[in-house]
Formats: sequence, structure tokens, C-alpha cells
Amino acid sequence: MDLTLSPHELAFQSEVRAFIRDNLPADIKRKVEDGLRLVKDDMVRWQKLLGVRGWMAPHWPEKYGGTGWSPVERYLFEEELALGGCPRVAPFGINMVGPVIIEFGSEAHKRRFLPRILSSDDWWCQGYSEPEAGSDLAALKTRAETDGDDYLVNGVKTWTTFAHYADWIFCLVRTGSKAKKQEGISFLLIDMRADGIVIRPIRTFDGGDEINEVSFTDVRVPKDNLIGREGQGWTIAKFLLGYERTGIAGVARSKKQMQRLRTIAAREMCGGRPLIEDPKFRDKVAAVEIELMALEYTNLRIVSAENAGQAPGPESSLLKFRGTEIQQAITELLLEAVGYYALPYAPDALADGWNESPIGPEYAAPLAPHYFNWRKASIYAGTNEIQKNIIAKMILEM
Amino acid sequence: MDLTLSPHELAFQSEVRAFIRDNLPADIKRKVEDGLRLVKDDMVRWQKLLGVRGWMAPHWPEKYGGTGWSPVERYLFEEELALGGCPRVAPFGINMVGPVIIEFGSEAHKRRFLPRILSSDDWWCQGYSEPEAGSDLAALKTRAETDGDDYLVNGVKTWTTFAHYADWIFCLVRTGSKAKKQEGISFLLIDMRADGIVIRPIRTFDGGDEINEVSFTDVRVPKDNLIGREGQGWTIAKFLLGYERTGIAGVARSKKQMQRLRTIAAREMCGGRPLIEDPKFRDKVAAVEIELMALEYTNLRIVSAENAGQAPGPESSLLKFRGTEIQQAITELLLEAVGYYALPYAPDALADGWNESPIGPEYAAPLAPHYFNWRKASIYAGTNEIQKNIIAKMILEM
Amino acid sequence: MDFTLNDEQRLLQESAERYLAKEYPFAVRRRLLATDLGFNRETWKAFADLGWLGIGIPEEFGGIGGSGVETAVLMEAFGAVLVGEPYLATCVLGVGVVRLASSPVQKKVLLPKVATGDLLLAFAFAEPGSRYELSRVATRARKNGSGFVLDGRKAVVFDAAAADTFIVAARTAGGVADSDGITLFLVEADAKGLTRRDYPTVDGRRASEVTLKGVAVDADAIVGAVDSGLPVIEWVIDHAIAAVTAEAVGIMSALNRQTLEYLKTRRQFGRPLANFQVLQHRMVDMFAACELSKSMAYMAAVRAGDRDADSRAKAVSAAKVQIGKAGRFVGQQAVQLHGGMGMTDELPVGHYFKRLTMIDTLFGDVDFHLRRFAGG
Amino acid sequence: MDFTLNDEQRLLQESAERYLAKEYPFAVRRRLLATDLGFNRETWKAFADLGWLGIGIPEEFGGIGGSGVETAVLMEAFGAVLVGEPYLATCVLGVGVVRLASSPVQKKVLLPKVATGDLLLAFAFAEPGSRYELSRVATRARKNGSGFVLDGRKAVVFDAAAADTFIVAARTAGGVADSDGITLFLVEADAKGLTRRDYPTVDGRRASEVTLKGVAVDADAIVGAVDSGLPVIEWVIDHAIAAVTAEAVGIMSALNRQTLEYLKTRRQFGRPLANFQVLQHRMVDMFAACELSKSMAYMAAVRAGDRDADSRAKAVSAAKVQIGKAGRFVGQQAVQLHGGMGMTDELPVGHYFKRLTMIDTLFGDVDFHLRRFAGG
Repeated sequence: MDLTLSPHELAFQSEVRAFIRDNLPADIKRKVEDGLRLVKDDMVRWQKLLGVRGWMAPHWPEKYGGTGWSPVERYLFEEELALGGCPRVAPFGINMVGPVIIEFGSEAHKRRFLPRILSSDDWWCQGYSEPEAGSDLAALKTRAETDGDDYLVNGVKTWTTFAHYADWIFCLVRTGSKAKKQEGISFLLIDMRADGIVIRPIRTFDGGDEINEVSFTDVRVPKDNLIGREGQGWTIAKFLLGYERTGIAGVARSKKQMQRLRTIAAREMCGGRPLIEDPKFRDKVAAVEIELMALEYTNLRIVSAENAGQAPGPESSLLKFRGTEIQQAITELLLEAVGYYALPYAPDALADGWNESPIGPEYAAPLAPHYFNWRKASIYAGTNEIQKNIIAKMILEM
Repeated sequence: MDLTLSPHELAFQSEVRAFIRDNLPADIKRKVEDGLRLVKDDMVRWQKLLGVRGWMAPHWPEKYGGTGWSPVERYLFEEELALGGCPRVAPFGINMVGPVIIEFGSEAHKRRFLPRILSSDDWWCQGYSEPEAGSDLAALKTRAETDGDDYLVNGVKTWTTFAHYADWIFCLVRTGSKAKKQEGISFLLIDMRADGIVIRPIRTFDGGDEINEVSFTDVRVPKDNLIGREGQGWTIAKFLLGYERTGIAGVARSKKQMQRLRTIAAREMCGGRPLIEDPKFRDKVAAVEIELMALEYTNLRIVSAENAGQAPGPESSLLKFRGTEIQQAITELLLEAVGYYALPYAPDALADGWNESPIGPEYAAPLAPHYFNWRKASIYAGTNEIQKNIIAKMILEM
Repeated sequence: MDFTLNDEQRLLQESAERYLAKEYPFAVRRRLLATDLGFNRETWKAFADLGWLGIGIPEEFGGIGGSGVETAVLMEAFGAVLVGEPYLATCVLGVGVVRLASSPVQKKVLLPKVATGDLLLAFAFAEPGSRYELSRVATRARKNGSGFVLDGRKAVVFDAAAADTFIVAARTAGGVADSDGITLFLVEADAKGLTRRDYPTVDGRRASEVTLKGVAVDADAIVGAVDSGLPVIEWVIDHAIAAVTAEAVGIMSALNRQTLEYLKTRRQFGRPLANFQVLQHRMVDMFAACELSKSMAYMAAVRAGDRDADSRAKAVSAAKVQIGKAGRFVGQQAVQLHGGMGMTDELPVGHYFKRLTMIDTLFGDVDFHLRRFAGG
Repeated sequence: MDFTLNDEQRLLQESAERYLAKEYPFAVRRRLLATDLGFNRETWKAFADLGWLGIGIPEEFGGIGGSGVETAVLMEAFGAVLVGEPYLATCVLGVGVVRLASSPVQKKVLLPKVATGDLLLAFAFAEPGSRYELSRVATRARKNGSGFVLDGRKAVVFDAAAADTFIVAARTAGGVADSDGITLFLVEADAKGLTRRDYPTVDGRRASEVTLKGVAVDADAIVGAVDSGLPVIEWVIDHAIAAVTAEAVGIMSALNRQTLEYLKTRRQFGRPLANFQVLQHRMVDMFAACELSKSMAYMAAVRAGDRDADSRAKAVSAAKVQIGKAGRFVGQQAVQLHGGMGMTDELPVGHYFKRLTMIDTLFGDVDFHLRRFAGG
């Protein structure tokens, strides 16, 4: 048991840090650190830099472009990205469809799709949820019916993040007829430029417009785009659930947010002294900091076990629900910190290039929208209730 | 809407207060206020004084010995008893079997049992729970089989508070054969001196010995002791659940405990000043005080509605679970207040007449046992989980 | 001791609920969000016709002389449909100051017009950097003949863009956080030197930053006694807190109702969400939070009228703490239980949640009022 | 970076768990509760033979020179069966002081005997009224020739009745709460003027109030440098905190295991309690609390060895806060989920709960360590 970094790990950390320092565009870094809205170009610009360096998909097998790093190195890498103010890498290609193609795809699929994921030339989005199938994916209704060498796809997918940016969507669709609910589901890749696809933006109550409804009307999809066999979709979805998700806790990003909280609370005044010196607020910050430490060391415990050869398991559900609870607690404290200046709503101030002077302190504008927006964290990718169901079933065997 | 007491109510309050001041024996008051253990004699002595005054059963119909007070008056009466340091009146006779006899009993039952409840000459205990039937009363197994004019009772009752004090026990027993679970249950009164009854004390982990297991082996019970009809037991049990329980929140007793907490926290020192001046501790006390206020005014809202003629409903389940949560929070703060002196265990110090000098401050000894003991509050009389099930079903219709 | 509504209050409640259910569906609110002022002057006139604008105004000045309970009844009904009209700014804050501290002449000029809906008020009490401390007033009022000249900045003035007359707290004596030395002034919206920066708030209301640069007022603009404004501000803010706690109760009730309805209709894993025990107990906790809050809101509505300022402060702060905690819990859980639907702008749930969140911030958050209650 | 046990540590863990599962069933613990000292000297000897008493003792003094991690491994195993032997008092607190601050001569006299189980120590650091402040020492040590005379009262000295030698913190200079001026002394249990009032603690351990009345000690009784005892005390208490957090993890794991088992076997309403979703999620929260605590306990075990006192303090206090909160939650819920059975003295659940509760009190509760962590 050794909580310090080895010389090798320190050198690795420095290398990553130096890369970020030398390559991360300043405008992107500022946006990330100030909580402003990133657009596609920001994310792609950064991802392409990672891609050129060969660091786009550290967890992939080396033969497909992975880095061959250990779990600890991957953890350190993720941490440096977050602490360095880098945008999150969009997960849909790298963490979702990529690993699926590597595990279940044909050689042709691999040759066709993986390089363009690595180079960020294709933007992917996820077609799982439907209006009537949220947590209960087995209830999905979107159908892909055989029509010669193609499928004809009809149905509606929803909560599709960044569908409006996407070149491709990977979907769970129903291919079998009258089979049991979970059978007859297949995993299909669909070109977003295909005829019959309509994207309807869904405005969220924080003012955001990242998510969409995607409807399919007689969309023709070549059967070549099926991953695995017909009916294997459920297996693939479960594979992804068990796939390495130790980054899911978001520890490093939460640490970064805690720094921001401290900076803001040092500038806000309360009763004539900085808010951060107010015993009550200071204790609340400390309490969250300790919760974050506990999560961080739990995360490290799991990473260490993986390093020692243990397969990742359902404990990632713990990382997910605790991680999002803590993230949400931080957004709450940030909101509290600015008092009345949580109130003004200045959507333009969240985008880059707003030239007006801020209303109240210049850091205030994104805080309430961010608090509102981040309520999604305990809902998407399996609600926190679902995560607890998983632990009860898989770990506690209840 | 008027939150002040009317002149009539003020006069009533004064009358109760004066009665307590003039009648409550000082030794009993001291025990109650210092959290020491009461024995049967303490409770009976006080109850007899109430009985002589005619105040033993305010909520009974006047013809059976009730006072004819309004719900608000009854509330004020309960409050004065608690704030004045009176022992709780044992509920088993007055609040449980008494109302059942009044509602379902024969005239003979009423003549036989009610006067001795009012005079505290009979001590009652409750025979509901069984080892295999805790929250799930319908699963009970104790049988009463006809044998001439008698029943022969066999079975085991458990968690029976004060069985070792009791002259009588009221039991739910199974009389029907092979009926549905809830049918075939009857409500039977059993003389605790009957042959075949064995009381086994159950020691609780706080060191207490108030609860017991009561086993029945061929206990002969005259059929006259049946209340209502055979098979009516379930109806009677439900009647009691719906019976006026606005005192269930324990608001006034919690207020009294908050006073004690403030007194102790004013005497304990922390960093060279009284603990009550420590901002963190003070805020914690304030937070519980506000929760208690919210419960109190909710209680008053329900009492006011009753006063205006509305029947009591399942909202008493809210009073129960919030009430016990708050009571438990107070026991926790009391424990915290004394720091290391929560540790010494001096069971003798909890009884009257201990002449040794205390270990640490003289108020410390009962605090940890009380904290431990009071965990029962969220378990007995329907766990807090059961209370929430009731609200979900009866109020929210989920 | 009686904690029930009297007949008139019940009547007010029923008529308000009926009227708003009909005239103020969610679509109306959504439309208002896109307008400049965030509310509808015709609706305001209708409120006047219903007598609602005069509830806090004595009969002699054209009102109906109601108590805090009537205001709470109305605010609760407003919360349930998210009324955007400037009732808090004009009828609670503005009327509150005038009723408590103004001269008979001022009352006669202002109050009847408020009651008829022809005058809107705004109360500029907070400043950038004052946070929730009411005594922290840096805006200065220098003596100028018999009048004063005002200089300073006021923060987050609710519904300032629509206001005809401002009530401004300014310092006539003492240091920046002193209790003494604050004076209240009436300032016309079109006064020279008064400028506004208007903006929507995250909960769909309107507010402004207000700058005063050499704004000259006459002696008759002074409200109450010179240097003695703080107790007036505290009294008014306590009444406003009582009002928003009632509004919060209306919101929580609506959220609970809609969430329960959603759980009963939405099916997952082959059964209604309402069948899942975890969601049942969550809903029970939300129900309890709302009921406890309702008791505290009406307690505050009554006790805001206490003569003794300490007793009033304790009661009101306790209610604000309860509502802040409960509102946060109910709001967050209502979104959570709606799942993805809870995140959309289309359903009311997010709108209620935002307003509840901002009510926690209004006039001091949970920590501020917990400390005020504890006397720290 | 490696957060796993090494092979020796794993071996220690397995052998301790195996040994204790066999030799220390709940019946043993119950029997101990009724004895005078609350533990069994033969068991203590067995611990010595297993090498456990020497874990914190350098090899040159008869120990095995282990780290905080080995101590944590053992304490976690002790927690799981509620070992009552005075390991904390003698091997963590006592040995800690001696190892850090004693002269080579003192070490040579004391440590080998501890390792063989022939010497028991007790650490008298707290006083009535000191609460959790380690610097608040009113017991005085007056210079008396080359030695000192001690007068004062020490509070809640763990396992004092069995101790052969006390380590006593006394003030040689400064005011009652000064950081400087505290000196540590070795005092024999039978020293003239030392009296004890022994009692059981609510969690079934033993402690004493210790009075010192003109207790004379020689110069060779001084541990470390005169007036410089506080950093030693702080170092030792931080190590003791790391140890009890590991013990708490052992308790929580056992409670969770037993509660889960109970839920799976106990049937109500026609199905196992484990089928009820509310209880499933509660159990998940208990599981999470325990896992998070385990991470923090082992973090603290490692970082208690940090050279930098501030960094050590922060790490240890964070762990204590986590364990205090988690322990309270897990303990309370374990009782609750056991229903009536949870209240009985017959099942271990109440015993675990009591020990967890007292661990929160030991060496400072959640609030104390939250403040220490926050630097307030």
C-alpha cells in the first residue's frame, strides 16, 4: 500500500501535464474553467490534438489505437485532463460505440469506423432511450424491418445528447418479432444523413439545448451496419454496462470545481469578511471535500485492484451515484456562494464573445444554469435509483 | 386563524398547571426530568392522582369517565403534563384496551374493566406482536381453541412492554380455522395470573428490561373475555390504528428535552466557552428546534381541524415518523453534548437512591442509555417504514 | 387557538384557485416569459378588480385591510400556477413600507392607486456586496437644502422596469454596516440620475440593477423618520418572507401533485412507477416536507404581525429555514422522479423547481436564517 | 500508487480473521462483559504469541516493526468480532508514545515486555472539562529536586485498571490551554498518591477516572523533552484515530453482513424483507458508507505516517469525520432493519452499534474533526 506516485508515474504525470500546457488552446481552457458553453468546434479541436498525440483512446487495445497504459496511468491521465481545464472527451465514440465495435464488430467495421473515431472525424450519438423506454430499455419500440439487404427503421429515440452534431448514431432497435422483450433487440449503426431522420431539439429548463429527439421514418440502413448478430443487442448493452467505468465518478472534475468554489467564496463577502472564512460555509465546503476524498480513495482502491488484475465490476454503480451526488452538492454550494447574484439570467454570458459587462460578479452568470443543468447527472446513464437496484442485485444479491 | 390561547384556554392551562404543581410528587418529577428509570409504583402513584381528579381519560366519552374537553384542550392538557415533568400515562389501558372496550365491549365488560383502568388498579399490557409476526400482524399464530365455555390459548407474544407489571393482557389470537389470514383473528382479554402464562424478560442492549416475551400454554380463558365477535379482531386492531393519535408526535416531551439539552450545553465547556455558544453546536440545536416547531404547528393544524369537526386520519402516521425522528435527533445531541462522559456506564445511577458521586457531570449517566433505548421509537407501534407505507397507500393512493 | 382559515379566507382561497386554474394555465405563463416585463398588465387589472391588490391596504385608502393570512392564501395560490405579476414587489414590499412608515399624505397619494392597479412600486434595499445583510447600505443620501441627493448602486431590484415609484434605502449617517443612519426615500422612476439595467431572472421574473447618480429628492420623499429606516426594512422583509414561504408551499403542493400523477401514469418494467416502494417513500417524504412547510408558512403569516420584533424575527426565520430545506428537497426530487421529462422546459416541473430555488435565495438563505433564528 | 494490501498484510488479515472467527465467537465476548477487566489475559498472551502485540514495536525491541497498515488490518479484524482486549490502550496509545518519544533506555525496559504480553500501558491524556482539546491540561507537575510531583485528575483513561504503567500528560509550564508546557511522565500503577475509580463503559470496555495527589516521579520518568509533550500526544492520537477508524470498518462490515443475512431470512407479508425495495436501497447506502469508510481508514493508516503534521492531521481528521457519519448511519440502520430483534441484548447488532457510537466520541467527534480539517 503506497499512496505516493512512483518515479515512473511522476514522469508520466509530468508528460501529460506538459502536453496539456503546450497544446490546450487558451480560449478553450478559459471556457472550461469559467463554466461557459462549449460548441462542437471547441471539442473537436481539442480531441484532434489528443488524437494526433495518440492519446484519444487509452483504454482501447493497442492494436486498435490504445496506449497500453495501466489502469493507474489511465486514471492519472484522466485526472490531469480534468485538472488542466480540458474539455471532456465526448464519450459516445470513444467509450461506447468504439469498444462495442472492437468486441462485436467485423474487421470491416473496425477498419471503417475506428480510425474516424480516433481522429474525431466522425461524431457519434447514442440511440438508446425512447419516450416509452427510459430506465426500462427492454420496452423499446423502434423497429428495424428487413427490406432486401437493408433494414427499414421506424421509431423515435429521445434524450439524444448532441444529435445535432452527430454524423452517426448507434441504436438499439427491435428486429425480432414477438420475441421476449429482451430478445429481438439488435445494435445498429445509422448514418445521421440518411433520409427520414428528423432531429427535434429538446430545450431543457436550464436554457440548454444539447439534447434532442430523433425520429426515424422508413430510414433505410444497410444490413452491413448491424453489429454482432440480430438479437444480440441486449448482450451488447450489458457489455457496455460492465465496461470499465472508473472515470464515472468524475473525481478530478469535482476537485477542479471545489477549487473554483474556494476561489469564488474567497471573493464573495459575508458580514464584512470573505465567505470562505464564515465558519458555517467553511464547514460545508469541508464536509463535501471529505466526501470527495472518500470517493477518490474508493476510486483508487478499485483502480488499484484493476491494476492488480481484478476485473471491473458493478461497484462502478457506487462511483456513479456517489459521484453525481457530490457533483450536485458542489453546484449547490456554488449557487449559494453568490447570494442574490444567482438570480440574473444572462444566457448570452454563457457563450464566448459576450462583450457586455457582467451583472454582479463576472463568475456568477453560469452558476444557476449549471446547478439546474446538473440535475441531469443523477438521471442519465441509468438513474441513481437504477444504480442502487444494480448494487442490490449484483453485489448484495437481494 | 389565531395562534394565541383564548381567555378560556388560558384559564384551563392555568388550572392544569396548578394541579400539577400542587400534586406531582417531587421525587417522581425529579426522576422524569433527570431521565432516571421509573418503576411501577411511580407511575401508578401519579396515575391515581390523575384518576382522583377525573383526568385520567380525557378522550373517553363523558359517560365512561371522559372529561368532555375539546381536542385543543386535550392537546393543552398533554402539553402541560409533559412540560411539567409528569410521567407518561401508560397507554395500554387508557389509550388502547379502554377505547376498544367502549366501542366493542358489552355492558358487562364496561362495568368490569373501565373503572379499574380509570383508577389504575389494573395494569394492562399488549399482546399483538409474535416472534414471526412483527410488522405483519396478519401472520400471527397464537391460537384460542374452544373448550366448553372457555378458550384454551397457546402461543407466544413478544416485545410486550411491562408484561411483568401487568394484571391483564389484551391479545390478538387466532380463533377461526383455515380462514384467510386476517379473518379468524379475535380480540381476547387474558388475566395475567392465569395458569400456563410464563413471562421471560428480554434484555435490551441499552441495559433496559422493560420488554418481555409472554408464552401461553393451555391457558384457560373464559369466553366472556372475548371482545366483539370471533373474527372481529382485525377490525378492532384497525379501529385502534385510526383512533385519535395526535399525541403521538410527542411534541411537548421533545420540547422538554430541548430545554434539558440547552441546560446541559450551557454547562459543558468547549474550547473555553459554553458549548451552547459554539456556533456549530448552536446551529444544530436551532435546526432541530425548527424541525420541532414545524411538527408542532402541523400537530396543531390537525388538532384544529379536529376541533372544527374533522375526523382524525392517517396523517397521524406523519406525526409518528417525524416525531420519533426528532426525538432521536435530540437524544443524539444530548449524547454529543457530554463528550467523553458519554462513555461511563453506571446502570445504578439510572435508578433512584444511588448515593455515590457521579462519574463526570451528574447529568451524563442516562444520556447514552437513553440514546440507545430510544432507537426503539422508530421500530415499535409500526416501524417508520410501515408508517410511510400507510401514508403512501391511504393518503397518496399509490 | 385556531389554526384553520375563517370563512372569508376560505372563500378567497377557493375563488383564487378557481380563477387562476381557469385564467392562468401553464401556456399563459410560458407566453409571459417571452415578454419584456414578464407579466400582463391586463391580468394585473383583473387582480385589482378582484380586490387582490388591496388586500394589504387599509380600507380608508381603498383596500380591504386584510391580514398576513389573506396574503398567504393568495401567495399560495399564486405559487401553484407560477403567477409572474409583480405582487411581491408592489403589494407586499412596496405597500408594506408605505403602510408601516409613510405619512398620511404619502399613503393617500400612493395606496389607492396601487389598489386600482394604476401604480407599481419597487423596493431597492439590497446592494452589490450586501449579501443578505439589511443594514449594509453604502448608497449615500447627502443633505441638499430641505431635500437630499442620492448616490449609489442598488442590486437585484425586483420588477423595477415596470415600477412607477421606487422606495430606496440610503445611508444618511453612520458607517456602511451600521444599524442606525438608514433612511427610506420615494424616488420616481423617471427621476434624473436614476438608470436601470434590466434583466430576466433565472426563474423567469424580472429585476434590475439600479444606479443613482446625483438623484435629487425633496423632503416629502422621505418615508418615515430620517436615520431610522432599518426597523421598517426588517419589518417589511419579514412580511415578504412570510409571503414567499406561502408561495413556496403552493409550488410544492403543485409539484407533489404533478409528480404523483406522473408516477401513477408512467410505466416502467411493466408496472406504474408508483408501485416502486422507494418512489413511494420518496413521495411520502415530499408530502411530509410540504405539509410541515405549510404549517410553518401559516404560522409565519400570523406571527409576522407580532408586535415584538425578536419574536417576529424568530418565527419568520424558522419558517424560511423550513421552506428552504423542504423546497430544495421537493424541487430536486420532483425533477428526479420525472426522469428525463423532468429536465425539459416543456413541463412545468423545471419552472417550479427554479422558482423554489430562487425563493431559498430571496431575503436570505437557509444558513442566514438559521443563524438569525439561533441568535448568532 | 498502490492501494492494495501486500502479501504479508494479506496473510496477517487472513490469519487474524481465521483465528478470531474460531476463538472469538460472540459468546466469548458476552462472557468477557461480566468480568472485572473486560478481557482475558490468556487471550492477550495468545495475541502475543501470534506476534500481534509487537506489530508497532521495532524489531530491536522485540517487535516486528510493522506500519500503520498492519495495525489497521488487525483493528479491522478486531472490530468484526468486538475484541475487548486492551490493544488500543497498550499497543497503539502506549507503544505509540514510547516509540516516538522515549529514551532508548525506556524503550528497552518497556517495549519487549509489551511484545510478550507482560506489560500493559494506559495513556492518561484527557481531563474532566478538556473535552477533545489535547492542549487543555490542568494537571500540574511541580519540579521537585531532579524529579516532579504530579497533582490533578485525568478522565476516562482506557483500560487503566489493568495497566502496569501509566503515561500521564501534565503541565510543567504555561496556562491551562497553552500548546507549550505539557510534559509526559511514566507513572507506575502502584505509585503512591495515584488512585482510580474504575467503571465499565457503555460499549462494554473498561476505563477509569484517575486522581493524582502528590505523586512523586524521578527524572527518568520523563518521556521526551520537558514542556514539549503536545506534538507527541497529537501524533499518537492521530495514530489511534487511524486505528479506531479501521476498527469501525470491521464493525460496519460485520453489521452489514448480519443485517443483510437477516433481511434475506426474515419474512414479512409473505416474502423476505430483502425483497422490499426501500430496504434494498437502505442496504446499498449502508454498503456504500462502509466501502467509502474503508478507503478512508486505509488512507488514514498510510498517511498517519506523514512527516508533515498538518498533512497528517488533515488526512486523519477527514477519515474520522467519514467514519463518524458512516458509523452513525450504519449502526442506526442496522438496528432499525432488525426491527424488534435489533433492540435485544442477545444479538450482536446492539453491541456493534454501541461500540460504533463510542468510536465517534473517541478522540473527537465529527464536528471536532470537521473543524480541525477545515482549519478553523
